Amino acid sequence: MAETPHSPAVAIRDLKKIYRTEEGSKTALQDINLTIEKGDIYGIMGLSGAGKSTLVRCINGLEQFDEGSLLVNGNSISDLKPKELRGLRRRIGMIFQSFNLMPSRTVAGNVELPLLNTGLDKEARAKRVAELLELVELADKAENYPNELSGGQKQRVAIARALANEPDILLSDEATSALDPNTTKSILALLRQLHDSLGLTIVVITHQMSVIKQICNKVAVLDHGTIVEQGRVFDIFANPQAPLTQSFVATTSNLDKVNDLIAEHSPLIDTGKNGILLRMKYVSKEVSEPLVSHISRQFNIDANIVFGDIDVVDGSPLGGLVVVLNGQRDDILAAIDYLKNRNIGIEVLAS
Amino acid sequence: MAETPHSPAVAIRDLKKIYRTEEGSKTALQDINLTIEKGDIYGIMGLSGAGKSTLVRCINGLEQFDEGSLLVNGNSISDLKPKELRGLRRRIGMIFQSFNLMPSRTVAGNVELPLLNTGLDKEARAKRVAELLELVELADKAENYPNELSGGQKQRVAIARALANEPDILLSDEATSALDPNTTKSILALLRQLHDSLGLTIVVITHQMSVIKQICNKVAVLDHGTIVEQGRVFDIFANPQAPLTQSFVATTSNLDKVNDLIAEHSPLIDTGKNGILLRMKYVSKEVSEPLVSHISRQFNIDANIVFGDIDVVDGSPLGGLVVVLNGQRDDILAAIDYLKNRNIGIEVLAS
Amino acid sequence: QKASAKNETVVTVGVVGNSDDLIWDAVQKKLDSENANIKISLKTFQDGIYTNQALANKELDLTAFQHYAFLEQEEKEKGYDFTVIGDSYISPLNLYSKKYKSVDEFKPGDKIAIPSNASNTGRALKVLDSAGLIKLKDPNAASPTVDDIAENPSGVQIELNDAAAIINLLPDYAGGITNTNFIIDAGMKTSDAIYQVPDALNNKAFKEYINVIVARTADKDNATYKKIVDAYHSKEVAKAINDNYKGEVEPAFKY
Amino acid sequence: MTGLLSTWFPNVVTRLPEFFDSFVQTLIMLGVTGFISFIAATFLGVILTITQKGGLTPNPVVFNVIDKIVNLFRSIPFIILAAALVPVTRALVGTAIGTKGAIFPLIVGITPFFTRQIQSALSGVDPGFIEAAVSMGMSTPEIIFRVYLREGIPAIIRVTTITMVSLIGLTAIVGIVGGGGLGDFAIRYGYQRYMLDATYATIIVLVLLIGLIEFVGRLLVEITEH
Amino acid sequence: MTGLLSTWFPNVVTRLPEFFDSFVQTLIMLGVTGFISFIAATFLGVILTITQKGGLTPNPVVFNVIDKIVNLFRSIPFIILAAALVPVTRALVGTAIGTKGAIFPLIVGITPFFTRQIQSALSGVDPGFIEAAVSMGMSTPEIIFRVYLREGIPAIIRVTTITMVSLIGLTAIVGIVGGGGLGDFAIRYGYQRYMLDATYATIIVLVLLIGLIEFVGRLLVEITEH
Ligand SMILES: Nc1ncnc2c1ncn2[C@@H]1O[C@H](COP(=O)(O)OP(=O)(O)OP(=O)(O)O)[C@@H](O)[C@H]1O
Ligand SMILES: Nc1ncnc2c1ncn2[C@@H]1O[C@H](COP(=O)(O)OP(=O)(O)OP(=O)(O)O)[C@@H](O)[C@H]1O
Ligand SMILES: [Mg+2]
Ligand SMILES: [Mg+2]
Repeated sequence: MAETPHSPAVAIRDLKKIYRTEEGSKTALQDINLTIEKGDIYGIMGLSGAGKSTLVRCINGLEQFDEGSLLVNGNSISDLKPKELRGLRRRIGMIFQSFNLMPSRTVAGNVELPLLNTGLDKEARAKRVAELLELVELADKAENYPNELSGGQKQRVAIARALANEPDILLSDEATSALDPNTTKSILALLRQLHDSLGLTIVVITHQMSVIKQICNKVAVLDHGTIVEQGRVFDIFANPQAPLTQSFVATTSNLDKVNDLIAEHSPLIDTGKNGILLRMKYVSKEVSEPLVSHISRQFNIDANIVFGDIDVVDGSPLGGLVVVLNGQRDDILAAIDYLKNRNIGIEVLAS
Repeated sequence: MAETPHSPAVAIRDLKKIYRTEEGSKTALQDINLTIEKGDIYGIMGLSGAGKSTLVRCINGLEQFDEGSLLVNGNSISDLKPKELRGLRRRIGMIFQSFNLMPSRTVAGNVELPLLNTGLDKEARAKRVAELLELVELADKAENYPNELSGGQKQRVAIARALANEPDILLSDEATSALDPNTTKSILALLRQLHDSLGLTIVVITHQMSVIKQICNKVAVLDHGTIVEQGRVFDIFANPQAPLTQSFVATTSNLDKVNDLIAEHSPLIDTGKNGILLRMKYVSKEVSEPLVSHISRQFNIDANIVFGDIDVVDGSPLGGLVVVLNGQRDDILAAIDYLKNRNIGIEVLAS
Repeated sequence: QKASAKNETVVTVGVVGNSDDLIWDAVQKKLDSENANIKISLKTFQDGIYTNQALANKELDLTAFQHYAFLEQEEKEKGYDFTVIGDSYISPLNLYSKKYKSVDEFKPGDKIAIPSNASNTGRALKVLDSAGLIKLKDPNAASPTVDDIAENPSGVQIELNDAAAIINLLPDYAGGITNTNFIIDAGMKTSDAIYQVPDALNNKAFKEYINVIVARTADKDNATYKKIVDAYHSKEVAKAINDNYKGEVEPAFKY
Repeated sequence: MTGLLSTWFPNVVTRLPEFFDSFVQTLIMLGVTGFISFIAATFLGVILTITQKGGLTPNPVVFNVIDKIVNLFRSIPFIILAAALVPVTRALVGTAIGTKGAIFPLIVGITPFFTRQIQSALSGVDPGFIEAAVSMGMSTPEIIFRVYLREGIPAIIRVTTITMVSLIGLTAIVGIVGGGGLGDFAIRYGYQRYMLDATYATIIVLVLLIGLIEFVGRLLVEITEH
Repeated sequence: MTGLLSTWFPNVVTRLPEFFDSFVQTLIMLGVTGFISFIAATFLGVILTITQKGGLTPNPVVFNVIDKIVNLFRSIPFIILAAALVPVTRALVGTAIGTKGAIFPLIVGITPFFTRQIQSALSGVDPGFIEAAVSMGMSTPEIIFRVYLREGIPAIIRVTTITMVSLIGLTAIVGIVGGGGLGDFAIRYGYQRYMLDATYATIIVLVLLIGLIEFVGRLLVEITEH
């Protein structure tokens, strides 16, 4: 296996995958073009059945594809001999949604499993297992069996196991969707830390937008087997293009809830005589100014924040506010112009 | 079965539940006191293994308890004769996380199942099934089998089935945790609509804080088999008391992410010479004023919003902002005093 | 015994195995030639015990598979009330071997297989006694068992086996005793035997091994059955027995 | 064709009507025994399933009695069982011989095995389905018929196929009571009279029959499985 | 005690050494046959599992050949099979009689059934475990030993228990071709010579033996299941 030092972790070109069953064939993936650079944390999202699992399963050769090419670390997965493929798989860790821990083995036994037949002797393996369990903070559970662990603990064992062979790439298929918010948070923190300290490339399938926001730097959106959108997380959240992505992003922000208040004629958004109800959004990465303060002072208006959702993604503020602007009508219009000039997306909802 | 018209939907007093297994006994619930009024949408949250499922399973008598009392519509569950218990169960719909749709029956057949043996004739049943499928927008899938449906569609069938007998109470055990954000949103909207139009009482187990926020009016937090906190959703989100609740609430807001920025010495939160980094939070239901505008004008300071998370829960704004205040040091301090007087929670993070 | 459509009297005869099929064909032919209006219906069993049970239970009219010894033992054990209404033939039970040419060659420890059903076990023991390989307490007693062996001068080991299996297993034993019908079916001859009881038909110890046609005592004088026995005791049937068993089996009746 | 047949299966060809009768007897034994023991085994299997620990209506006494009886009968070699049952058979059906007399011992012989198979088929019904049914307010008989038996259909068909194959083995043994059937045919001619072609012909027909049973079973499973 | 025994089981008490020998023969047949056919069935079961459609290394040819052979042997009534195997048995172990000669036909008779049982036990191993193993870069033999066989242990023990009970039934049949054992004892004395107590004594011992096998089986399952 040749590895060009500067080849991307995963390079997919015109990939097509068809499932052939007795009832007919089903195109699960089509025209997939995707490059995952070393060190990326790449999110993959999409509706159920979009082909997310199929895509990652192609990456480590669990599934064969019909057309196109798929290079991992510069090696074409479909051209490898079985032995080489096994060698490559050792360098790709995979975390399954259902953990797939072996119930007959202890926590330590599960983590040791990928280390058997790698040439390491018993002692070296034990040492590595201990390190890994330390890393996922489960050293005290080494001798427990999987069914004695909580969901989050099982998840950590699965992570430790996936890391056992010091892989270059970690694939995670809906690994946190069934966990409580605390556990999810600590596992994401762990993944982030592994990425930062070991330089891991991570591919994360998830339907939780918060997961993408928290740890990914890039994201691809799958719909019916094709990639409808891909790019940097900030760009996708700030300017989703595909309708599917837009609806996904909409669910992450509470700014759309104002529509419910409008429907209910809530007093919270009463615009009074001159007031205007406004949604303002960050759409470019450069803006970081005290905008509300500026317009309040400069145009002598009151900006009452009804909904706020401003987050820092990839080092830049992202999101927006829903505000009721009150003051002289001319001043308000001037303020809106001012904001538009500062590259803020403005939408007048009611006046 | 006597039903007092003003009895609460569910009244639990000093409930205790012990699982007795060969390895010993395990107290799953203890000192549970909980009243769910008719028309409530009651959220139940807690870590994995806290006893959430056990609690709702006690409500419809799927699980027996050891001590205390549990009244549903004024009837003591543990004193009912089998036949009465079956009658009561028909008035409690349950949605399981795993849907539990019968694979051998069509969508219509699944929804019809609870209607068999209720005295309705074939035609009346068909009519009711059609209505229900209309309600969950699945009329076109009536003759499909469950394994031909997407996750969200299965979920809707499960809801239709749970509603078939026009129950008074709907129990939902982690019904949306494995669904994509769009599907989750539409299912929550459906539940909300059923609540509003049919006056249903709904009990929702979930580990998704967003679900609680979006549809519940009350919530109870379970930890190791006891209720550590319960009350109105707004109060719990605004002023969580138990450490567990606090950590849950913290994950819902991005205001805490500022700590990461502080650790990274991000330029976004650079306070300059005089600036102060501040976290301000709504802690009471009354506040709805253009606070940022006021302080900007009144004290002549700039308030740059770094993180924003303002939501409307139960008709009142909830959440807060992380801002960098810049201006004269005296003015800033005066502004802080002003905010404190407006009943805003203030936390100075850096200066 | 039922009346059939053609106004024939149907007589159900229980037999074990299918070795006698041709003999009964001859009996039927004989009856037909006499216009007796009797139809013999054979009911085949794998095992004699059930056959006798079925006769006692009136599920059969006659049986024709056993010899006196087996009949007596069954009557003793089960209290059946049967009567012999005619002898059929005597089928020799001989000692065969693939290993030895004569009885003298048996060595202590050699295994000899004998049939496992009780009456043939007894008969085989008598054959061994007659051959001088063992000594029975009373060679003339009915149906002796292995417990009745008084002495074992040759030191052979006796093993009980399904009669039909013995021929197949002969290479594994030093010797084996089994019924002649199996010998014929296996394409062997009684002359292949290394020991044959001399003049068995008149030997006191072996008289009880003449095969018989049996009815329930209540029906012993039944005219139809008598006709069947008469037809059996005919020259034609004697010939059929000879043909069927290639002359290895002796008809036990005068014709 | 007949030429080839009589070269290869000389003894069968001359006994073709009997061979055919034996085949019909086998079918009758399989059909009648299969049908009756299916009902008995389903009944017992359901009782065992619902009365077991953690079942729908746990009842240790009923469970243990049936469980132990099933084990007892499974322990008795069939040939001995068949002999011991003769008086009972005669009392019940009037005769202990022939195809008619063979059926009762066959039922007693196969039902314990069948019961265990049905039990394992029912244990494959997702407990979640049962819980859903309970929470709908269904009564125990409703749950048995509308959930256990209905959702268990593919598995029940699968184990019934397996059981029918085992039953063919028993019909061969039951030949000793004059039950007839192909196994008996093979034993009487192939085993007792060393006519190897009778054995081969029997084996061929039985293999085809089993293949047919498995094919029908698989077909039914596919039809009933969604 | 002996008093009671000789009142209730007169014929057994007088043949106690023979009864005991028969018991030992049964144990030997069960032990040796069980061991060898366990290995054979596990081997065949593994091959069927991995070569089936959707298996680890799908191979329709290998799968179909083994699958059809297993069916063929399952179709042959055991008594006929045992008789037909005599020459092969003799060629292989030097004798076709006695306990030694009984073992080969028993192995051939039980292995197809055992194979199907092992196959169904292995099909219970979560495919997710196999996928996890594949994604770790394990080779096929590693997956067989470290995942299939290891995670299948409880189910394998369970089906082995079932198979041993069926095997006891076969040892009774093989008794008639000189295999000995308790079933043969019961047939020779209880059935052929109407000594009912011999039958009862045999049944009691077999029930106890089966109870013991099932007990040990359950114990092993509990030990190996977490
Ligand atoms: N083995 C298979 N045979 C046939 N079709 C399959 C197979 N596996 C998946 N599919 C189909 O391929 C499509 C993509 O499946 P995939 O599992 O990749 O979706 P997914 O995006 O991971 O969905 P989910 O979010 O529900 O896990 C689906 O329509 C699915 O029905
Ligand atoms: N049948 C049972 N026997 C013994 N213990 C049980 C049983 N069911 C649940 N438990 C235990 O009772 C406790 C509460 O379980 P429960 O299923 O109610 O938790 P939960 O809050 O619903 O968790 P999750 O979020 O994982 O569904 C757990 O510790 C669990 O191990
Ligand atoms: Mg998937
Ligand atoms: Mg739960």
